[in-house]
Amino acid sequence: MNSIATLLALSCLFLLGSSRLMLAINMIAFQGFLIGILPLVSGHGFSFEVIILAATGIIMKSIALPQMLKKALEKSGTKREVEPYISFGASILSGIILLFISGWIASRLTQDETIVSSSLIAGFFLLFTGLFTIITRKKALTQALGFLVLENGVYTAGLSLGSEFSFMVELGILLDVFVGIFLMGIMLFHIDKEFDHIDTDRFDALSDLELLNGNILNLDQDTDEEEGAE
Amino acid sequence: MSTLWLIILFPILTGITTLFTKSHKIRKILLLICSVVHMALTVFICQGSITPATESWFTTDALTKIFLSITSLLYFGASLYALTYLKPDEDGDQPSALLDLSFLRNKNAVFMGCMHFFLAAMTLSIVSAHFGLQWIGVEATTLASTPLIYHHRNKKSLEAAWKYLIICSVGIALALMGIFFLAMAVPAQVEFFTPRGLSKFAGYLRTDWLQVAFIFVLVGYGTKVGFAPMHTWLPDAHSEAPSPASALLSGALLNCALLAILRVYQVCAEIPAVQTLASELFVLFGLVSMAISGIFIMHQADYKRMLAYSSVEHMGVMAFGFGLGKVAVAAALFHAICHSLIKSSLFMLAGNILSAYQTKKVEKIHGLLRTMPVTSVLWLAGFLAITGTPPFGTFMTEFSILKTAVESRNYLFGALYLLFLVLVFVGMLTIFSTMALGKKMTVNSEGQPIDYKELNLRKDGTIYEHPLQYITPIIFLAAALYLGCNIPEPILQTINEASAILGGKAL
Amino acid sequence: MNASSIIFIFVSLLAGPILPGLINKTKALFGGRQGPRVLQLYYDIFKLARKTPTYSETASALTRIAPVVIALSSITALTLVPSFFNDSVIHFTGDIILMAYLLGLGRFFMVTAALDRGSAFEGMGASREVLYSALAEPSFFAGLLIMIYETNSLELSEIFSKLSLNFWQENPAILFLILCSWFVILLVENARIPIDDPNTHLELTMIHEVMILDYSAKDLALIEYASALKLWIYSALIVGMLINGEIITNMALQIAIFTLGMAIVAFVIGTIESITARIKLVFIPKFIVGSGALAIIALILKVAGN
Amino acid sequence: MDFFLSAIVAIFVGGIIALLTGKWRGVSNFFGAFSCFLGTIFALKPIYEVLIENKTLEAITFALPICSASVSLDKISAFFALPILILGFVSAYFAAVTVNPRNEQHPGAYWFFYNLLIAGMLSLVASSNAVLFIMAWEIMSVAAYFLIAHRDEINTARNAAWQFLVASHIGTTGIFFLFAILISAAGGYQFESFYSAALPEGSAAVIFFLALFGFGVKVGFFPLHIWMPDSYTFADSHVSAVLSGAMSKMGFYGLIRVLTFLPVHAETWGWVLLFGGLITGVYALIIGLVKLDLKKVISYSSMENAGIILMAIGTGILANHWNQSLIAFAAFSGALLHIFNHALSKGLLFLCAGSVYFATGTRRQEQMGGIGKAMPVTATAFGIGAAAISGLPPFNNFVSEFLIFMSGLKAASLSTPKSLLLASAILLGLGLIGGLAAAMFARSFGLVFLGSPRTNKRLNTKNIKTDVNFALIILSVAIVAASICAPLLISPFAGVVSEIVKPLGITYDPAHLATISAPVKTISQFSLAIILITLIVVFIKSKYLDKGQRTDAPTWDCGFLKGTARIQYTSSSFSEPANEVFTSVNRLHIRGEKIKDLFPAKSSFHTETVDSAEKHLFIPTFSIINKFLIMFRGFQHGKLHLYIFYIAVTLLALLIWKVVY
Repeated sequence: MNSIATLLALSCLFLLGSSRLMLAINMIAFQGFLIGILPLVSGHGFSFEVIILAATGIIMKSIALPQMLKKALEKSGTKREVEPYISFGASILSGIILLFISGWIASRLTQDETIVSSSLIAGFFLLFTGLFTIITRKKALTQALGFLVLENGVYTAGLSLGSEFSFMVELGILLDVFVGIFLMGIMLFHIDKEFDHIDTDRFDALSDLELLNGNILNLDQDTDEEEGAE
Repeated sequence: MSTLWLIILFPILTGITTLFTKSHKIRKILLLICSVVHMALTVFICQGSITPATESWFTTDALTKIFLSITSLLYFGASLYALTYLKPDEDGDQPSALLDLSFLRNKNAVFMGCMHFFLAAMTLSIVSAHFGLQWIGVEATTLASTPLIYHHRNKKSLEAAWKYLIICSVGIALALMGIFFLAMAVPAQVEFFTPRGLSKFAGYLRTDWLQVAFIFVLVGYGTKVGFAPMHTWLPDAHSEAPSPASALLSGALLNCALLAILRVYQVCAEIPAVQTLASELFVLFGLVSMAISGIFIMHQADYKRMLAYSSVEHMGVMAFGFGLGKVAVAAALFHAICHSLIKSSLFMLAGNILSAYQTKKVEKIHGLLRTMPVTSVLWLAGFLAITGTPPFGTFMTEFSILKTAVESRNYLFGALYLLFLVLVFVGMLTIFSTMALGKKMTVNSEGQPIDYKELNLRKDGTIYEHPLQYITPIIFLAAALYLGCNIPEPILQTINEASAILGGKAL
Repeated sequence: MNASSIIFIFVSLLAGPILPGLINKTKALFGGRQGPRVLQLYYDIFKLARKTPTYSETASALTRIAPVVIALSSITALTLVPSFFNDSVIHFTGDIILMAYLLGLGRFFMVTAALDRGSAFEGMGASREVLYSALAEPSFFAGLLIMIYETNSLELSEIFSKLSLNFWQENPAILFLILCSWFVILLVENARIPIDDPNTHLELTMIHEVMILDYSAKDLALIEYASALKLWIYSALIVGMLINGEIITNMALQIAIFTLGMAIVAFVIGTIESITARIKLVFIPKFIVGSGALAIIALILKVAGN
Repeated sequence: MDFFLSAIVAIFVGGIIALLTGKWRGVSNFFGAFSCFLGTIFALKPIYEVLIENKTLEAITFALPICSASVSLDKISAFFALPILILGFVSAYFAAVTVNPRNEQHPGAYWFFYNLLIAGMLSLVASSNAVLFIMAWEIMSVAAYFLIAHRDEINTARNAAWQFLVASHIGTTGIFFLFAILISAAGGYQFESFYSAALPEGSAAVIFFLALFGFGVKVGFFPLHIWMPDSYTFADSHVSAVLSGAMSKMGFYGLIRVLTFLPVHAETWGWVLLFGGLITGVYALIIGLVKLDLKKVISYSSMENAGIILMAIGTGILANHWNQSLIAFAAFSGALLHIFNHALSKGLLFLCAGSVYFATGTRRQEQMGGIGKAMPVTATAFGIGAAAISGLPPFNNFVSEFLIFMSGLKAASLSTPKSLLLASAILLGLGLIGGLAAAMFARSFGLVFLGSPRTNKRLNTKNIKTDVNFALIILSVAIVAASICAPLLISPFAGVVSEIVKPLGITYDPAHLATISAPVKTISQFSLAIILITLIVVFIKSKYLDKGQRTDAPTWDCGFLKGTARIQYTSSSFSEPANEVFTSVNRLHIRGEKIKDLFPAKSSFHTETVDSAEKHLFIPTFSIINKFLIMFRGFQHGKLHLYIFYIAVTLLALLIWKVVY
């Protein structure tokens, strides 16, 4: 349990530190695997449903999605994340800070619990890492990855809180996430096709920086000049 | 398996069929059939003749009835409108490398198919009582509506769709976190993970977890509702999506997400400590949203974005109402109805203008009264309605929300509320009057003289408007007007029940 | 409505045109000249009244109506003036307001009639006249306020009868100030030096005279008569303000004193006209406002007094 | 009450019929105007019953979404309905014979909004329920907006309409708020419940000042008036007549109505109203005196009269506070009478301006002159209106101003310093206002109708619409009647006054009515006498005395022969001395080039004055607000990363703010 949490945290730090996208995808796949086996080791027993869930989770998160993302990566022909808003070294540092923050929050939340579950910390950390990645990285692909990490975080936290829903719902959630990432993948292709780059920092055609021409509050007017009409 | 599944599954089936039909005509027919059937089922539900077998998954309480009927009605209107809006196009887009499926070639097929899925998803999120199920529904709406936004398949729509997808997914992931926390807050003996199921054990719920849960859910689903500052996807998506889609997005989708928050609030309302927190947050987000929307509606250069921001504002108004509690809750629910009717018709009218003038820039359009008589008159009427001018329903709701604010001695909040309303009014007045009034327009967006032939101009110098283009707005606006003068008894009862569920007073 | 008031009306209507004569005599005296006869204005009026009027070609019906209204306004205003220290013919609460506005009516017609001929000059006079009288109005009321404040009565005649001499003796400063301001008003309203020169010959500097440039014969007669009456009314007010009728019961005596008072007023006006030159047009508003300021100072003194 | 409601319905329905029959202009005009006439007839009966026969009509109640509203007609409502009906009908006639809609658009919409405006105002005065009141108020404003925007192809007209609606909406927020306070205090929406409302501490003052703000916008309380001149100027004349004659009166109605809800009136309110009104009146005249646009002049004059009325109301409040019932009575009846009279004369003036416009196609006084000869009826009507509105006997406004003067005089006789302050404010203020108003209208009347035409091309006798004269004659006759029958008017208005002060627990001594109507009788006798004598003498004079060898000659031009019309005094030169005096308030903007060297080239000279409240108060403030708003626009910059960042920050902030601490 704790070991998995640690591994998750480490993978996140890796993710933050590495500029190579392929490595990042592999990390995600690894995370997917870890999270897949998390319910098995979390001591809820080995019911049939749990196994099914774990299997689907592993298949989706550590095989199908990474494969698709790799395809997209190859097609776009980009290898590495070029200058993110926060450099990789700084990212690792802030990753550690985030780790502390998540630890703090988790402890505060569970202060009246008997134990501070390490996987809750991991969950928070994944969540924050995901957000951090989306915020600081420029490639659309990385943002998809970030979202995946975030999802993993949520999932981990959910598991650690031991709040499992019925089989159907869990499956549905997994499916939704899958379709979501899948859509992102498809759109990555489209983005690549339309813009022949996947840098979302150049996505700023839609903004409200332009104003409506003419003085909105037009009080001043030379009314003596212009004739009104009857 | 209750009959309720039907109302969710039917659209999915029709949707799949749509995807694989080649002829545009049949797709149109399917769209109509789907919406009519959905309406019929909705009517049954509202009558109470369809009820969930167990309360573990689904519910058909007053809240569901309100929001379901809004959605169904809007969907019907939107599909009517879509019939004329979508011109049959031969060339689909190029096959994408990954999924080379034939239907993807055809924009319209994808669009209409996704409309069905969108409806299904919204319906799921409305009728589901189980929090997890509802989350699935809300997430599904995002997935189903992204292709709608991307319909035009150009750079801008792609950008809008991408932003929409990322932002909303992130938000909803947070909401899922919130729901996990909610699950953490409930004691073991709870049988149904539904609002009513939890309310039964109000005494045993754990305050601190509930608070965290509510914050996460509010921020998460709030992203989808369009509370500032998480609203940023909203103007992009609404302005880039084709008008029937934008009508549904702002008229129905936002309500679904709002309902998702309300469901959690329904639980929180049971516990005073959490209830105060929730109210504070509602008021906070409400006022911030109104302020932001006011700022951006003023000087807004793009009339579809202006409408989008106005949706943000009205969501803010509702949140403010829920936060104030008492009568304001009922008022806010009533406001949701009126807003959906008006806003969707405004989007449709904006669609008419857009398709006639081929520009979304306000300053490029004037003298509509002289070129598009029907549309422009409705456009002005819609302006009056959306800014809460009597005798439209919005006036009643906004006024009673103000009244509640003053009653509970929140003079400052009341003043701010009015201030922001004025801000919005001034901005909108400027835009609407610029467009509707003035001399007849002679040059188009590029500055060349308009070739009125391609706008199939009539002899009297007016642009031809297809009845289907304005029949829905007429009906919706008339409805909003009527609701302002008199609320029919059943609707009033439903609203009052719903507000009772949320711990509010009767209107 | 008692005997004395009836007599007063007749006397005023008859004796109105004497005052300008007296003023001119005084000025001639100062100038060491023979000067015109005291009754000169009567001769003029009779002479004019016999002639047929000549109208400007641009003139409209207003030109013909205006003189009648102007004369009428003065005459009706006259009925509200306290007859020698007794009640006026018609007196009621706030009659002074009606009097002021009746004169205002006359002015309105005078001005519009001046604009009626489309002349290059008459508008000039009109524009000055309206402004100066508008500025004079407040100071007139300010003076009035003090007396009302003192006497607690709202009828002109009553006010004057209640104003006991010893009130003036007690606070001479107030007396002086009010006297000054009202006298300035008299000068302004009746177009005397230093505000306006009744017998200047340069249209550009005229105020009153320029407005009646195009009047002739009967109309001119009416206007001259009306303005004479106006002068009479204002002088009568000042006299009535100063001298208290209560102490003099004998009517003959009253008439005598009143006549004397009027003569003195005329003499003072004449003196002022002879010893001062007319001030620059630009300064006239300041002059008038200054007189108003005097009245307001008096008001403040009065309030501070009690 | 049924009659009154049916009047409203008739007018509204007439508007709709006019809208539907808009294709056929004659039909539409007929229905529009006739329904107004019908409505007037219907509504007069209940008004007569309430005002004269002192009946109380039973209220009619119907349901609204959030409450059940009721309409009723008490004396105040009935009184304020009078100007609406009179002007509504007369202007409708005027419109019917003149409305010349844009060729692209049928007159239907025009009539619809006109009738909506009238119906809205009628339901406003009739509504005895807060929600209904606000609804009627908003409907009125919106209808007025569309009427002003009728000439939307003209930029200035559009701007004027924009200004109007923005101003009125900003004002309405005040009304929203004050009614919200009243409702929450009273726990009911009906006006009756407000009388017994237990107001929280200090909220009475809040309510009053909100009312002053909200309704002050409508009446043109300085400096909330800036929308007013433009709107009145660029609306069609009969619309301006209704706006200024009836709609601005609704502001007073609201103010008085709200005053009745407040149990005690603080002394400060009285002072605020008094001096606010004084400033309003004087300011309006100073600006109006130099305006070159005929309708602008008239618009500013309605601001001035608003000032007078506010002064009167303030006096009433102060006097009530001092328990000087007679003064209060005089002041209030003066205010009401002035509201009525001003409606008549202002309507007349605007209609005259309209008919002048048809003839000349301009509103600029500089280009008019000598119109009176071509349009004698209009000239006479304008003359009467001008004399009346500047408060000169023998016309009606003098009577009302006299009553206000009288309250001032009476206050002076109280001989306390405060009362003296009040008295001097009224006497000096009204004196100045009266004088300046006379100057302003003498100028307009003289320069527009008298003299000889300044430009030969402007006046086009073909365009003179003689059939509008009927409307002008009606109003002129009404003015003369109102001035001669003033005593008859006072007694019903006195009833209204007592209704106003009833909630204060004050009942006026019936003797007061006699006290104030005695001088009014004398004055009306004076008026009658003056009018009759003038007519007789003029008749005799022109018939017999002016006979004989007449040798008419050109105007005396100082020996300068062949003086053209161009040498006439112009409106700007007429107002020059006044401008000199008040130059600190209205600075003259002079454009044009100096004449140089011996043979100067063609040079132009143009002077204009802007409303300094607009120039120095509103434009700066609004541009500051603009800048402030624009500051925030960077928020929506289009960068996805930062959008997500907002979400993250919000989440963290809330977590840390609410939960962790």
